[in-house]
Amino acid sequence: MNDLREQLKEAVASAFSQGRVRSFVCLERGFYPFATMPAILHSGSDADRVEIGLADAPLLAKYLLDMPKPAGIVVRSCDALGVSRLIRDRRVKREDLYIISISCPGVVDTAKIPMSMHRITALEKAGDALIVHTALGPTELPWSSVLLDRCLACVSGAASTDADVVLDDGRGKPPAPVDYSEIDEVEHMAPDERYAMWEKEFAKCIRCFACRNACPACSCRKCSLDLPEPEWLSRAVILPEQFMFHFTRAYHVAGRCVGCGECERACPVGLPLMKLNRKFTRDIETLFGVDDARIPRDVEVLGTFLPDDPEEFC
Amino acid sequence: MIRVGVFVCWCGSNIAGTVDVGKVAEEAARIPGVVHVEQNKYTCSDPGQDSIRKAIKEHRLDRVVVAACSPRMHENTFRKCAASAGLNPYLVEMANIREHCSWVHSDMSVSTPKAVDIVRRAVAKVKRCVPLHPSTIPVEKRALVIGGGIAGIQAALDIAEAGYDVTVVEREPTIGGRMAQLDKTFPTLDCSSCILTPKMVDAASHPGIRILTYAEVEEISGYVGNFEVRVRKRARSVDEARCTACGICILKCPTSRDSEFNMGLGTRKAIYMPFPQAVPNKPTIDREICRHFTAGKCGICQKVCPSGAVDFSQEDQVLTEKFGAVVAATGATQFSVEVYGEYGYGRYPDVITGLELERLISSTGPTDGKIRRPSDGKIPKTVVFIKCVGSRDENKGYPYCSKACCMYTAKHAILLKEKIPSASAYVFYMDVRAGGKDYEEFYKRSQEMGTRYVRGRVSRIYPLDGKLIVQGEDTLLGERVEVEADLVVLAAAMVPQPDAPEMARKLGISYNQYGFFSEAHPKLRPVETNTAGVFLAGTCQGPKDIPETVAQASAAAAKVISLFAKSELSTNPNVASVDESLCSGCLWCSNVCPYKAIEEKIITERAGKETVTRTVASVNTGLCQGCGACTVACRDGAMNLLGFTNEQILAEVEALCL
Amino acid sequence: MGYAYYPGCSLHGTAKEYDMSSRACLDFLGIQYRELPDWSCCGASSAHSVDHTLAVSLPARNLTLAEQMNLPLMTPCAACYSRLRGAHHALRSDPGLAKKVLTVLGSEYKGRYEPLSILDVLYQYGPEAVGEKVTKKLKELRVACYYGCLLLRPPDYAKFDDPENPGKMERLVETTGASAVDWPHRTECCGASLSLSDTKLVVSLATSIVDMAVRHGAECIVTACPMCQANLDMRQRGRTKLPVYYVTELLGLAFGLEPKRLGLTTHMVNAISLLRAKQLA
Amino acid sequence: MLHISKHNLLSLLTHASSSWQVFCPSKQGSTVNFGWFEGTVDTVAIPVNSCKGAFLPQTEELFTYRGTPETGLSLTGGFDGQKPVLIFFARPCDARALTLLDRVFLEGEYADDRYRSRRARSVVVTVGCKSPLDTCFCTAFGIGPDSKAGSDVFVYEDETSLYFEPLTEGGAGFVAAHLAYLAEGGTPVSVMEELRRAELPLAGRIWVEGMAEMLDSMFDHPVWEKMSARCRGCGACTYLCPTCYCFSVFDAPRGTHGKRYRSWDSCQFSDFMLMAGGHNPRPTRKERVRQRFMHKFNYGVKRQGDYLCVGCGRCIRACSVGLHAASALFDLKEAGR
Amino acid sequence: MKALLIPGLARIESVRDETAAGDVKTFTVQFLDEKDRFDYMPGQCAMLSVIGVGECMISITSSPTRDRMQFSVKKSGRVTSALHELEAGHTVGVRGPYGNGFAVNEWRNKRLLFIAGGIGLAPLRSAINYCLDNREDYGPIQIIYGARSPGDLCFKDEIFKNWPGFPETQVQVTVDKGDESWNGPQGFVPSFLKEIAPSPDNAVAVTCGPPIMIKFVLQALSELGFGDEQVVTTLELKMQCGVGKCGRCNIGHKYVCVDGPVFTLSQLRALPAEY
Amino acid sequence: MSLDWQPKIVGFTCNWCSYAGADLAGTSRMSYPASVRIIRVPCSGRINPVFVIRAFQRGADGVLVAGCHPGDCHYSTGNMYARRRFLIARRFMEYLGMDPARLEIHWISASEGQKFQEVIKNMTDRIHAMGPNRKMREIL
Repeated sequence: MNDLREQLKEAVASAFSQGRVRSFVCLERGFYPFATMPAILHSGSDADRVEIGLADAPLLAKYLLDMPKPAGIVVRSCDALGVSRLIRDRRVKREDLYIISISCPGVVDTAKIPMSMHRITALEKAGDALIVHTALGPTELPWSSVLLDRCLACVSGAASTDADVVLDDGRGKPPAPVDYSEIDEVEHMAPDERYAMWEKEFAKCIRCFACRNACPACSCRKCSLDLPEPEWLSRAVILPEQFMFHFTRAYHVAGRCVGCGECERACPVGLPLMKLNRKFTRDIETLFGVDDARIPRDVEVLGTFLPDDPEEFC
Repeated sequence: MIRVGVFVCWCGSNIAGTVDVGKVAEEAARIPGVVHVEQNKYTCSDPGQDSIRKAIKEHRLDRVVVAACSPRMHENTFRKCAASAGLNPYLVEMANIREHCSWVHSDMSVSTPKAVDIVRRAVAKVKRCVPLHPSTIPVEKRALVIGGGIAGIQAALDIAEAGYDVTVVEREPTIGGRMAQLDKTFPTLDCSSCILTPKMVDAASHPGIRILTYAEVEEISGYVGNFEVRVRKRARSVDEARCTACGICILKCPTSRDSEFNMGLGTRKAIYMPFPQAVPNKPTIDREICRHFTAGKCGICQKVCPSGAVDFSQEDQVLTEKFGAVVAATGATQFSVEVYGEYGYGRYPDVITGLELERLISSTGPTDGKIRRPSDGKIPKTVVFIKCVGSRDENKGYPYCSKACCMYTAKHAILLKEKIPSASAYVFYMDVRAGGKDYEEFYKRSQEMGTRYVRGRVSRIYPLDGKLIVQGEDTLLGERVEVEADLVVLAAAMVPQPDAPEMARKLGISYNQYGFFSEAHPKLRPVETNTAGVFLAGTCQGPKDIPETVAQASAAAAKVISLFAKSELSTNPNVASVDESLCSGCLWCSNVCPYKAIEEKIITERAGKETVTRTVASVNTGLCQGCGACTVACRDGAMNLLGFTNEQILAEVEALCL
Repeated sequence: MGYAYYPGCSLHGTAKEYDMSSRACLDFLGIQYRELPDWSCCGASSAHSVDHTLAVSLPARNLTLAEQMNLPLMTPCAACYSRLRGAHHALRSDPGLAKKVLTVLGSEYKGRYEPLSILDVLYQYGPEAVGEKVTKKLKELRVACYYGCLLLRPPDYAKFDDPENPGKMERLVETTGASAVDWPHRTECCGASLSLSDTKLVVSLATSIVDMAVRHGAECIVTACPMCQANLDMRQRGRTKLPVYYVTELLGLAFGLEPKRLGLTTHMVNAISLLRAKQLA
Repeated sequence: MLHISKHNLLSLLTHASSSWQVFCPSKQGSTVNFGWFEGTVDTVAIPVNSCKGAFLPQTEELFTYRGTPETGLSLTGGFDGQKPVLIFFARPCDARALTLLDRVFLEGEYADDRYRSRRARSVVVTVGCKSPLDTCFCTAFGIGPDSKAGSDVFVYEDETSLYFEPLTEGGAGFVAAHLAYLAEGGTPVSVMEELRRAELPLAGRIWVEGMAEMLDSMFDHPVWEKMSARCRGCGACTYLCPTCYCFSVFDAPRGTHGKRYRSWDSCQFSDFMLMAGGHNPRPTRKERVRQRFMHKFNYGVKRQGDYLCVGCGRCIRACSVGLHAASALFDLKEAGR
Repeated sequence: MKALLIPGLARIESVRDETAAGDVKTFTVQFLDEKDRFDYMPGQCAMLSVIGVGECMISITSSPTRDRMQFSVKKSGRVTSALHELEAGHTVGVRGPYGNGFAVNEWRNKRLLFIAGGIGLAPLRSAINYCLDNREDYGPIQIIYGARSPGDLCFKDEIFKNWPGFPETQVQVTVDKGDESWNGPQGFVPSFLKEIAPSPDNAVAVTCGPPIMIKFVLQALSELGFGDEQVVTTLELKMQCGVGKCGRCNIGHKYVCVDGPVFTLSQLRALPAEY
Repeated sequence: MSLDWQPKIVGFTCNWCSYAGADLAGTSRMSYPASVRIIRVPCSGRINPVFVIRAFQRGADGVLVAGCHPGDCHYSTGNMYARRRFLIARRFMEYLGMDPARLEIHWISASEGQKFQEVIKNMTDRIHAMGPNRKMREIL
């Protein structure tokens, strides 16, 4: 791990020294010693701040939008998909980017560390375990039990190859099997039951737009949902508008969602947003024969068609 | 200030009979924005229209709703009426309370509130209408015909006769197309060359027609009246101006290959003319095999040419020109019958296709018109014809009927009998389709001449002792049939050119699941496409025979001529429009545009203290047909469709749900 | 990676030599395989014509077992191949049926792998690569490759090769140095399924197939189906009798394996004498 | 002290809900949220949201109108007080936050009638925080696990029971109304002791003394740039904050009738200050992040006399990129040195 | 208790076009219900509603010394555009009064200098009329007014006819660019002001107009020797509640809606330069 | 629910086929329930699934989306995109708990007046049996 971090620091520093970038987005140590947060660097001398991100690492792709170009970024495979998304949406140009991809064993979700473990002082990965150091001493947890949901559906923990620098220590998480069972579960419910479930979930939504703002597929200069005219979405946080919001948000990323789950991670009230996104992803895969709809493509799934698309209407 | 006038039409009793028109008028008056309501017996009549004009002036109306019949019926009428009163015609909206209401509901207690809802919708929409202005575009009065077969030749001749310049682009070294390969034509058994070659010469010598052979259309941009076309004229390596077509070069050329014109049944030289009557009557060097080009040796042709016309250094020419209309006449090709493994085409030389037989029958063909089987040159005694090879077969070919095969097989059988009276002909068929003037009689004639028609399919052909054993089934008798044949002729289906989809994309037109170009409407607009200014002629649109092809070519020409008869075209103002301040420039909209009407545009703007450039979508209003697919693809809400804006549709939804 | 090997009932009975030669070839080529543990009948015999759910459930059970091993299922038997493909196809295209079968089997079949014939496996290995392993060229042996029905039909799902003009078996056979004759009856039905109920008809079918092979100069017939092999071997009544080999037997010979290990001694029409005459065994 | 066995708590709340609108934490999917009582209550977790929504609902209707400006209008649906609000199981920070909101909505020339009428007869039942989270730093603002400011009843919780200590007349009224559920006797001394001793791990890192004064001179400090660089511009922090109160007013017309609403708004949204002509006085995240923290730690002190932060740590939990009050206080302190 | 955010309904008595372009209209309104009526002081504002569209803060342009309440509104956004659609007889919502207003009592006996640009005259007009109606309480009144073009000048009756008729009252009007009808001065207000060079002695300068004009007027005034305490301006920011609750219109810790909109320059200097 | 309750169906139809089909039903005097109110758009490709949600929000009991048969689009491919969009959008609405019978998508050509009539009849019957829609609907 340390090796990777050293390599990464060096790579970032040299990106600056070679004049390849004007800015660089990466992770740095957060307020809590074991968590990381995004940092935008403007000089090679800041490279020492770079962290790999063991826990609660936010995804960085979207920061590229506002950064001075050429801009550098450190990506793991999930973030690489986000960057790819932005490139295909023509929000950034590949030639303006300097991408360092790293392999990733998964990222710890500190919320999954049982509540009993207050006073965490440090986290440490040791083989297939996470060692949680607290005031009361260390505890070992199985690695897979504490990973972010997105890591459990990871495309591949290996460093992505469409990068200017590839740093792979071979410890990347193996690809996760595709599992849509939670979608099945919802589908098996009766319509009224489903509606009641979503009603309850959406009632929690405070419309803070954290999901949208975190999403690499939601990169419009101005979100249509913010427009006063036409008013697609009322500012009233009432149930019909919650359905409107969540339908539209998910529909706008349908076929474009990279499955990074950052929306869900960003949601402060714990809405199962990936259950919405992945429904679209799954349907797109099964209806349109798309193989892993999370991977950004040159032509969007909804931007094309096949003459013999399934005919459910008549 | 929005001042809407609502005109509720009685349509005699058509509306008033089942809708309480008075009540509708009363309710309409309560809709916010409505300042004037009146009823008319017949709003579309002169007095009705007068009352609209009067009301527009008297009540200072700036929006008009006519609650009457379908907009498909009278929208134009009322738009013109409003325009004559000085109101922008796009500030008129119709409420269809006849077709959608009075005629389908007899109970006044339900039809009246529905009519009110419909009016409310129309008012909600019209309040958000803005004046729209059609723009005019000039028309470049030159036509491009792609394809120099009989369709292209006919279209070019007709257009040129009307006085407009035409350019024909043909990718082969000569015009003439498929028809030039045919020996005789059904049902009259005219000699194909005899009727085609004069037309070829006419076209070549017409002052209004320019023929570019050995040339291909590379790119088409622009829109009706203003297409910009890039054509690559491949290097012939022969200076056409100098060449006298003496043919000595061909004679002396040491290299040869299978002749495409003769369907591989004969050979041609590296410097060649596809056939003696080729137009232009100048040879072409096939650089793929010419030893000068492949090995840097030879050069005999150059040495023997008396006029010094052979020019190895010639290069492709790329021409970019403007045209006002395009006729696609790119033709069709023959189904690859190899997929019918049971027929053994490709493995057994004596299994041939209909077009190959044409060349064997033709006096200009490799056998000088003697029917000899390819394997050993023997005169066949028994010939089996198999129809529907690749057509009407969903499993291996295409489900459609290839249309011309029944007749050409009948023709082949007749010609066989004429050439080899002792020969016997068997035709395996599914149905005989002989719809056409004198067609049935022609088919009868082939039967009367002794052709045996066997209704059934052939399951297998295999060689045995110098014969071809044709195993099949006679479904009328319910028996297995086995014929020992000398020659088997497969009536291969007509299929689109392999690059038809690519051509369709260049033209911005659609094509069906097989690759035939789609007409705008199968009944009413059979030669137009959905791209204005692009017309279709011949088999590129679907299988057809020569008379049909020629008729369609003339029809396409008529369309071109009527387009050129106008000096300017006015565009539909209901087109897509981009709010650049919202556009993120993903250009997803351009993906779904069937007309290639959305382009990338770089704009420069102030952002804070900096000047930045960014990409936005930009609609070419000449190309846009106003379908609105782009608006839904646009997540930003930057793309809108004038006349059907998001604001309008949302307002309509709301008005209907009140 | 590797394959789950499904011999099926025939290969444990009448077609033991096919099993022997298949395993011998696979071993020789170093292709990894494991016999599907606890496999059951594919239902080709009669079940498939009795009850549709059963007809799918029987092969589905084997398919599911293989899927649980995360391996594609491979079988030498053309009849098994046909049933497995049929079930695979039906389950993937008919969710209602899949649900029914699920209740029968208790575990879900996701259909991640297409079931394969041993010929597919050899083909995936590559004819060239197979050819490189040949140590003993079967020179001057003229072979009629006989596909029969089950490998090719119905083409919606069986389709091992072009149903009307197949050629994959020829390519494999020719890697041994033998020459494959072009003959018309490669895909004719031998009538095996009526072998007991209408023996007369079957005899005439089998005889005409073998005769046609003879007329086209073949010295032997090669097949990949235990039904065809048994039927042709037993029911040919022509003037010239041709030995009927399994593909794997010929390949095995070319790999230099012992004829005995390949089961060549158990044929009805003497399978060794031709080889002896050609000095191949 | 009056106490109730935890088993009986639901019956008490059910009874209370006949005369109060009960606002309490309950499990909603994967999280525990404050919300109107619907038969369940969670007494353990600190809810992700605050209880401000009971008095300042996220969206409330101001009036319904009928008619149009052209034809004449009538407005209806003015607010009339419903049942009083009972906040059940606020935390000391929540209770304290309410007193800060009170200063905004109740004091000065313009009191907010709706807020006032909801607040007027409300009872805030606060539970002592026995196990503060890693994100808690209320002590920085002089609050602690046993602070009683803003509470009407204080509750001590031991393993089996809840002990009710009424602090105000309203609180006493509430307790009196539920005597049937309460048993007399006992003082949870050990719990009280535990609360006094409860440690907040963040306490040592956060320092607010003099922060307001220090910020006076930091308006143009580059630290804002650095802090805001990672902000995603969502409103999670402000919406979950117990002391944030910004709102907007807007209409929802439906033909000839409609409603006017007010809804929470967030100073972190890019269109929060966007003017009709397109000018935005706070054009970038820097200005918006600065506004947020200046409001909390400087303007608030000047206008309301106190920091508009109670150290509840909700923004810490809400922010996906670690831009929260605690980190801000830390960074500002570093920068202001 | 009076509901805080609920407007009173008022009838539009009349609508007057102020400018040639029709982008500024003056609405005279009358409350439908007497209990909604409120008293106000010059410089105060009210929230004007087009019910169904929204609200916006508009300064009251009439003087409390005259009976009808008036608002002059420039069409700029959704609400003001909707307002411009309304005619006499239509209904609007009005709530107020909000803001501090001008310190007209402190101005007594001082020389008053009003400097306005375009629609910026609207709030000043209230104060001007108030002072003119109490003419004896105030010193000389000088009004310097400018607009982009002659057609953009508002309240033409008053600036050209009414106000110059008052004693010791001077109205000087300039336009950025004249036309054939214009024979008065041309040029921007700040330079016009410097030309006129009014004396700062015992004076209060009140200015309102487009931000860029205000910026240079303030400079000019300070060059002319006006102290920060002598200079008064009014500010405008996005507002939703008008009563210091919605948390929007603050500059530093001051809310424009309740602490303003009228600020002296010295007050402004104590606030951050940005928002 | 009163007996004479009539569902409110908002119909989005393309101008060239389905609107014309409805016109044909009219000219052929094919009566059907007065439940449907049509919004005319140029092409089914113009119909944003969000419009459908808006209709449900505002009180529609059912929504009909109708366009030319795939392959017959006046704009050649608009309905192909519509088909893709609504394939997933409709499934998604179902996933959110909306009863599938409330959103129907049909291909109705200009010559299919009778089909239009049948679609409206059937849809009205089905929705009538279900009663007014309450899901996603705002209460005023």
